[in-house]
Amino acid sequence: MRALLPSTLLALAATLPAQDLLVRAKTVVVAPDTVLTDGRFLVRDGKVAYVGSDVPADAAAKATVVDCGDAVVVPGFVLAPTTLGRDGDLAEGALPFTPDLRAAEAFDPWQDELAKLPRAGFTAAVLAPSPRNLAGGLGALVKPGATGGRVATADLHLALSLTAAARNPERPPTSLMGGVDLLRSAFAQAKSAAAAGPDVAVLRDVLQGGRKVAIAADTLVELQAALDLARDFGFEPVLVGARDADKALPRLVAQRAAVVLAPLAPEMRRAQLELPARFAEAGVPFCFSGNPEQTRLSAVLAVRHGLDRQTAWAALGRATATMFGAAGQVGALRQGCAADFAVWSGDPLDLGSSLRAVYVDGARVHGGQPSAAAPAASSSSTAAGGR
Amino acid sequence: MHRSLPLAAALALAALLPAQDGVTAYRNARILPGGAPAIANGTLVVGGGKVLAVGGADTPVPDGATVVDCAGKTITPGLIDASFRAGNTPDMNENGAEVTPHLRVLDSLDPDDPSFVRARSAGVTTVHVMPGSRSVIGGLGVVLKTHAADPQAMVVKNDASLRIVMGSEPSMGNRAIRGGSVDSIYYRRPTTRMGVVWAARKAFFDAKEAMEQSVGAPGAPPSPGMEVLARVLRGQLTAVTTARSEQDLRTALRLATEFGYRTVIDDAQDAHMLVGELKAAGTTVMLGAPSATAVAGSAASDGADPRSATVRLLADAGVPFVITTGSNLAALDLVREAMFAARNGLDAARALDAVTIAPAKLLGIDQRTGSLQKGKDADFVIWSTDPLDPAAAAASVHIDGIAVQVIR
Amino acid sequence: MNSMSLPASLLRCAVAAALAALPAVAQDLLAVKASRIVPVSGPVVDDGVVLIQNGRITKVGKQSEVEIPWAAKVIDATGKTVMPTWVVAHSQGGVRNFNENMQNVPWLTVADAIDPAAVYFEDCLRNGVGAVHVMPGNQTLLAGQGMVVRPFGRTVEDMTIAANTGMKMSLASGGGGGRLQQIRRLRRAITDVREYLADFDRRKGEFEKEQAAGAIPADKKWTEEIDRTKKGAVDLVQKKAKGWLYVPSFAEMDEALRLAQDLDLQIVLGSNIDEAVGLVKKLGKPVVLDDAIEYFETDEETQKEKRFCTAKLLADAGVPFALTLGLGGPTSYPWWQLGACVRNGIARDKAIEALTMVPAQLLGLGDQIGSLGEGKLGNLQILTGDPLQATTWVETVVLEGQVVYERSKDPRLQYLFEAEKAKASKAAGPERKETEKKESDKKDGAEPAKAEPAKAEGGKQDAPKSGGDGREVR
Amino acid sequence: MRIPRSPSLLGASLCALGLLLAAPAVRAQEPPPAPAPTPAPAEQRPAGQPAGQPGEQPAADPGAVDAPRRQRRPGRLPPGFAPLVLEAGHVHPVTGPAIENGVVVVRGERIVAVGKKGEVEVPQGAIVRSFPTGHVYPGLIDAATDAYTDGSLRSDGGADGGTSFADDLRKQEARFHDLAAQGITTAYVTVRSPAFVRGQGAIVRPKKDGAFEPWRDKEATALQMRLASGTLMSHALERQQQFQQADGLFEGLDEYRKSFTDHADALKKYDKEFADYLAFHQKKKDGDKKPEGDKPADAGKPAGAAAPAAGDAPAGPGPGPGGRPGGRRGGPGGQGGGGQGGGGQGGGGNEPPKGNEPPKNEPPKKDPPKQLEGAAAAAFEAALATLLDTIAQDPKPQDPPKPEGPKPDGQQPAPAGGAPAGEKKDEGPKRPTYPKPPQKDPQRDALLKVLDGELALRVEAHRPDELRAALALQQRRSIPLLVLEQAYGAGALADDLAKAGVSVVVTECLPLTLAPPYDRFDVPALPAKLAAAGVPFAIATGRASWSSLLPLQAAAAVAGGLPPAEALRAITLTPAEILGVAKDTGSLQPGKYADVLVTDRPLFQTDSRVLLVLGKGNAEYEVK
Repeated sequence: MRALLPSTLLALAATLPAQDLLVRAKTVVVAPDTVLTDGRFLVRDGKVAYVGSDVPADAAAKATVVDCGDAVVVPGFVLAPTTLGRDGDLAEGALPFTPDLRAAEAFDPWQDELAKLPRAGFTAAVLAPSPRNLAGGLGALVKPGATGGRVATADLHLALSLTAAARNPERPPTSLMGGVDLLRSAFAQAKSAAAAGPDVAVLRDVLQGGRKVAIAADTLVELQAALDLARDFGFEPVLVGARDADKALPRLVAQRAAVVLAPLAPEMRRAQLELPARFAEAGVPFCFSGNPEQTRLSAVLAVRHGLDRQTAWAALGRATATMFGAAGQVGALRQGCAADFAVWSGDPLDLGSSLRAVYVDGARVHGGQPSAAAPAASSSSTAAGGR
Repeated sequence: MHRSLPLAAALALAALLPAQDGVTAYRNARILPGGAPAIANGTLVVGGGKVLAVGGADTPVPDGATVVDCAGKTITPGLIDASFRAGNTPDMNENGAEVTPHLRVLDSLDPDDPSFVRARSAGVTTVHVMPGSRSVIGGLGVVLKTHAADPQAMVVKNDASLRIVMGSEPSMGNRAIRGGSVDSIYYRRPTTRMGVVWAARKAFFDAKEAMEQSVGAPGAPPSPGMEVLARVLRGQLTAVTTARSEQDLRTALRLATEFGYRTVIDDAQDAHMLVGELKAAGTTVMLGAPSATAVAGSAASDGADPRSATVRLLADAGVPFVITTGSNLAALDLVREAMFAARNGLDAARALDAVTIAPAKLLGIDQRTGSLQKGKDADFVIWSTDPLDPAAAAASVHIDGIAVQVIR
Repeated sequence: MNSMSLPASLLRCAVAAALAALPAVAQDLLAVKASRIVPVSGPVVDDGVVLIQNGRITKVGKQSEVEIPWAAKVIDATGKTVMPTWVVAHSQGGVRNFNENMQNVPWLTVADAIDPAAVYFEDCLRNGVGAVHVMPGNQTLLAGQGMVVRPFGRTVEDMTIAANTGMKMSLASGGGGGRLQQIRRLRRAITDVREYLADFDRRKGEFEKEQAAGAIPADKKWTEEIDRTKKGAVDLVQKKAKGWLYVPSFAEMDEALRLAQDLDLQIVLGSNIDEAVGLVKKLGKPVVLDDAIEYFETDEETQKEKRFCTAKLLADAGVPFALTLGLGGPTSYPWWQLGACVRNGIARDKAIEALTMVPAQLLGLGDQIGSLGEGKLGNLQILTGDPLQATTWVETVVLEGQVVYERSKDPRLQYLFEAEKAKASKAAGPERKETEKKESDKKDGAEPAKAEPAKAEGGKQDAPKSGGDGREVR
Repeated sequence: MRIPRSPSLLGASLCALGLLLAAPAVRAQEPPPAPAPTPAPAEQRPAGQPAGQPGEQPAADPGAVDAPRRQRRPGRLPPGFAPLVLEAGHVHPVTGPAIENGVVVVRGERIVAVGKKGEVEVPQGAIVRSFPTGHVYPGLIDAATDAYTDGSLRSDGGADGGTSFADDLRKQEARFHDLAAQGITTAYVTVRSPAFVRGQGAIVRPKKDGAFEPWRDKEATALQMRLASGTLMSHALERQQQFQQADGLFEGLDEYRKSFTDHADALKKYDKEFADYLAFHQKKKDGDKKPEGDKPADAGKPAGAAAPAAGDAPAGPGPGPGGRPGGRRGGPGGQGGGGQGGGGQGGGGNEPPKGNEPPKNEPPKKDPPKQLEGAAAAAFEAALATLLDTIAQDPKPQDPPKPEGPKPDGQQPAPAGGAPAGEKKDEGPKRPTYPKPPQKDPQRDALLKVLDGELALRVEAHRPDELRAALALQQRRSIPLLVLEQAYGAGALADDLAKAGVSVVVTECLPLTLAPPYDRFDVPALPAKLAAAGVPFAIATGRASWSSLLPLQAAAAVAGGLPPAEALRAITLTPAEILGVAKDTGSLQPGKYADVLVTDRPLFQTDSRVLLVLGKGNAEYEVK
């Protein structure tokens, strides 16, 4: 077992007076819809202080310069709800309905799946209870770091599940109708003033719109049950998985639902591979999910089947953050956001681009000096593979 | 950046206007309106998803109506299957407990299930689906059309019935753990046929007690299950009891008389042995698909000789009955079951009524569908020849006036 | 489970022996008059008559034109239809377990497995089937010989119409392993036989040469025989016997075509062959269809359901085909199979031919059975109405001039027609007492007699007694 | 399994009686073209013709239109087939640098000229297709795919060297089997079944709408073997056993080949001796003719007629009594229905059966039972009597003997025949015995072809120790052509591979961590290491469902450090060399087949779309 550093040491490191960073690159993607060429931004105390032209000249002079040459700087990707490989810890076995459990309490700052995030360009992840429970509990936003991970925001959203995984033959409910009935009666109870208790408080918070709800649902009948629940109790659901979402598109649009798409694979039906493009047209907010590599490959496959690059970038970070109420912190390099960014040799949506460096809260967690002589591959982008 | 579409426009997109509101007239077809004599050279006028007029060749056709010539064809009302098994998903059975009267099978129903498509192609426009037969009291059934633009609009009547299952099926696979606590999750109670009847009787007894109690002092809020059972006891909801063998049939009738609730017998395979009792009790009998399995009277199917004649015996004795596809997944062809009934002696008109107007009356939806009458839904099927002819194919099937896709 | 308490075959032997003792009528002469005769090989004859002498049809014609000999026994089927009995081209009916677990057993024959008392044959008569080609199962590589039997007779010899109709082979992977393994096993088996044959001929040739040269005395004859266990396979390879190859799906059709180049093959097609109709057409021979001729298929991409009818596919491609009947369920009713064909767009008479003349020709019995033609066997069935209607019942079945089945005497269908009989007896009046006497042993409830389950206590009544005088032993 | 969901209701018990129809779920759209001819190679390749050595430049001068190997019959071009000219912003011939707005001239099946727009003369009357911003590449080549196969082949653990995948290739329904639409013009079909020696792969040319045609004279091109055990680490003993199993395959191959040549010689010797033997007796017979009568000394009664035992085949009667009295049913294997069992010498004197005797095998015209003149009862009694005594007489129905090897001993049958009488007296040449032909084993034939270099040996080996075992096998058995598949751990021993002249087929080259136990291998970085060491390698999909990702896999290799030109070569020319078809395809060179792929953007970009695919000059795919 790794020697567990006391968390106090962690806090200590953060308070040292950090040097300002000035990051310069040929292309800076501040947000999917604003791209600066030969852009730059200033990082102070782990946050983005100034972007582009409004970087003050004196601060720029004092700051240490991170020159990425002709690389592409993109905001760090945000991984959609995941158990980060710790399914056992995040699925309460005996009780099906535990809305008040907190995933943050099962977070291990040193687990290696967290350390692997930066290798694929991810700088944050939504840690969520496993979909093996009808009501798993509350998710959290976690971030990797040079000296172990940390919980950025606890109690982010409530995770419910109507998928087949939630129907465990060993305990009620074993059928979908049983599960729907249990959820409805729990929400109905929360609505009536009489009930009390921590789980009722969580549900009441959702009913009042104070917390986002993510419902895992795959088949058409599960999607409909989730949408009915959201409609009857008045909240905008985030549907996780949604394999058959292409059959329920009109209702998704009507109820302004957001979708966390299951990982795409080349052998899927054409209708499922072209779904992201249809979501983009219909204005349904969506993001990709899976492990970091599957998420990036899903974006690549979606672009290969007609999705525009801008929406694909958003689906890798910006949309995820917005869906789970962390838009202000991660997913973009706007003023006030965390200084989480990655330096790629080319557009990350082309598999030919390699990852040079990843910064979390202004500190480099992966890769060598971005400005060092780039390996031969990226410079001689001859016509064959280059842009 | 979630581009919010104006809600109204989105809804319009979702509603997908169902019927082209034009009027259509189907002329010189042989019409079997259901529950009424056949019309040799009839006309059916349909508009706005409703039947506007049914009659002989002289019925007035509104001008501007598109006229369809159905010479040589037969038009019947859309067939109704009172005991339809939509898909075989495990979600139809809640194994968590053996008495779950409040669960709705609608929540587990996949509108895209291939059995709906297959039923449509066989001319079935409305079906009654019930929860599975693994629990003693499975839950609430639903009546729905086999197609609608939006899956939500398929439902014709929610909470249409309460499913009770007699016999040994609910007790199969259950085991009592020695010393285990009674309500542990690994212990499911009925392990014998007696246990099944006891569970049903106990549920009704508790419901009856709760009803009497709640009339007096304001006791604990009744559990949703009790409310459903109370509605059955008050006669507001019909129970459908699946009872196949003779002893199950007698138990079902006895339970109904004991607690005084109205019941319908589903899949009554041995009904020919209790024609008298059924007539006396006045219960309606839903017959499954005995015909498809047995070659008439061959000993190969365990001497099931009399079963093929059950339909005619019930008809002659005046017991109300309905023909369904029942628990037989492969027999999704309702009109074939009527054909076998006709083969075994039932006259053609009553065979056709047993799959159209009779189930409609049984399910209480005969004001909307079940026969071709003015004002009713335009659910009808155009057959290539007489539907009881084995060579008949459903040329086109119409639900609420829309011609639905039929598998070619 | 068979509800008969006494072993059926023992009982039947005793009764038949008694019958055989009756004096035989000198001339075996039968005339069947009916309002509608459908000979299948010719146009429909209204108010016609069929003359059968010594088991052979001598005349089919209008009652007005044909003079019925005085000595003939006459069956008056006015108001009814007369047709040839159905011919089932390939079936495993009447054989209990028809798949040998060894894969390469060419020396077996179904003759040793057919149970004359099987209920399957009883149902055949009830459905108007006159000839069944019984073959081993579809899961064995080289499964043995098949034979054509009539569904009536005490012993297999009595029932035989044509023994040894050929070797049953199958490409369905019964022996485990994938499709390629089964293909290689079949090729291996056939090459082994060819090598054996080549070696046998070589040795025989050398024996003759030695004899010519005087090394072997002239009077010594070559006595070695083809090995009995390989005889069936050798006949197959030498094209002396026909091979019946079961092709489970379109994927095995290529191999079937390759085999058909050097063997005299008759293909028995499984279902889902919609992709291989072109290959079947290239075969250029009639094909026997499985009993399930309609099947559904989901298009992976569009998730849409598609329905196929194998008979229609072959009819469109112009490939003559023979229908077969299943062992249970609706496909075991001829009127359902014919209705299914007509429903999918096949002409009525083409469908009827697919259950009569085409299978007869396939079995090489085109001149014996399959239609009511002069010189053919006197096999006919009398139906209460149109053969393609569900409400039509088989009234009587005549095989080789002998009435072998009458519905009125069928013990299993009594309850179905009791009401009719009661009505008829009501109308007939005088016999009422006699039927009432029979009624008395039933429970005397006020309402019409409940149909007691026709428990077959006291042993199954004899197989439907033949109307005419006893059949003499062949 | 197909569920016969037709209205036919299956009684569950009857269905279990073996009426289940096994049918693969995946079906083809329309009947595939004429199946490949029986595996016997249609035309023998002239012995001298060297198999396509990997890495060797096409020997024939590219300019010569008629490649030496195949004589082009005059007038082969369909009449009125005008030459085609492709103009594009970028042309990538692979064998040279990219040409800005280049031109490719195609006549019939072959490329005639490639060059810059102005410099190449365009034949008049040519059809010109121009793609100003397009990129023209040679047709892609997938060195390992399981396209056109279905589940039955992939799960077949019982396959062996003799199985040829070409026998079971069929047009599949799934859209990703349409390789032509992804720009793939040549593909090698192999299957990763659990068998140890999986069979012989097939080279195919994908055609329009998922159809394909085999590569004419190269149906089988490699023998597939599996050395991968799929476990993280394995015990040394286990690795030893695996190597011995692979090595054992090549054991005894020479004796096997020799046994055939020996048999051929023995056969010639036997024929000569037999001829002398006959000549000797013929001479003796002519000599004896004058003084004696023709009856030979031996007084033995002619064996044939009487001795039933001798005449009966050694194999003994089939089950059930041989000759059945009067029985209509032929005994097992008995010829002809209704009549006599066995070859005429049935038991006891049985009079010809009553009723007509149908000619053998030709279905009988059975006459109905003629009315016996005598009383029916008498006939019945007679039949019953004979039936009873036959049963009594017949001892016990024996089981059919286990079918012994096909070749009964070459000797004369049962000794009763006895050696020819004349021989004892005269010391003439003894009768030679026929040499027993050896048993043909398709797997060993394939292994011999591997040793002769006709077939490459393709080994699936993942871990470094498995790869070293493959190298050791090559050294020990001097296998000329060795190709390693899915060689995730090849980076560590790239130099040894280069020295041994082995080629590698890299699959799963995507930024996706492999499933354990291979998650520690970084596949996208492998091509760069192989290129650095000079090992010829091809990037392939490995499975049909990834056929649309072939260019992206090459792009992932670029991200792993491989120069883009090398990455393009890894999906065009190198696989052609590995498959031995580099003379005809793999690059845009005059003389090669016109296999061309045109895309709207650079190939390695994610959203590059296939605009046009030419296979041997005709359009196999065109964007709608």
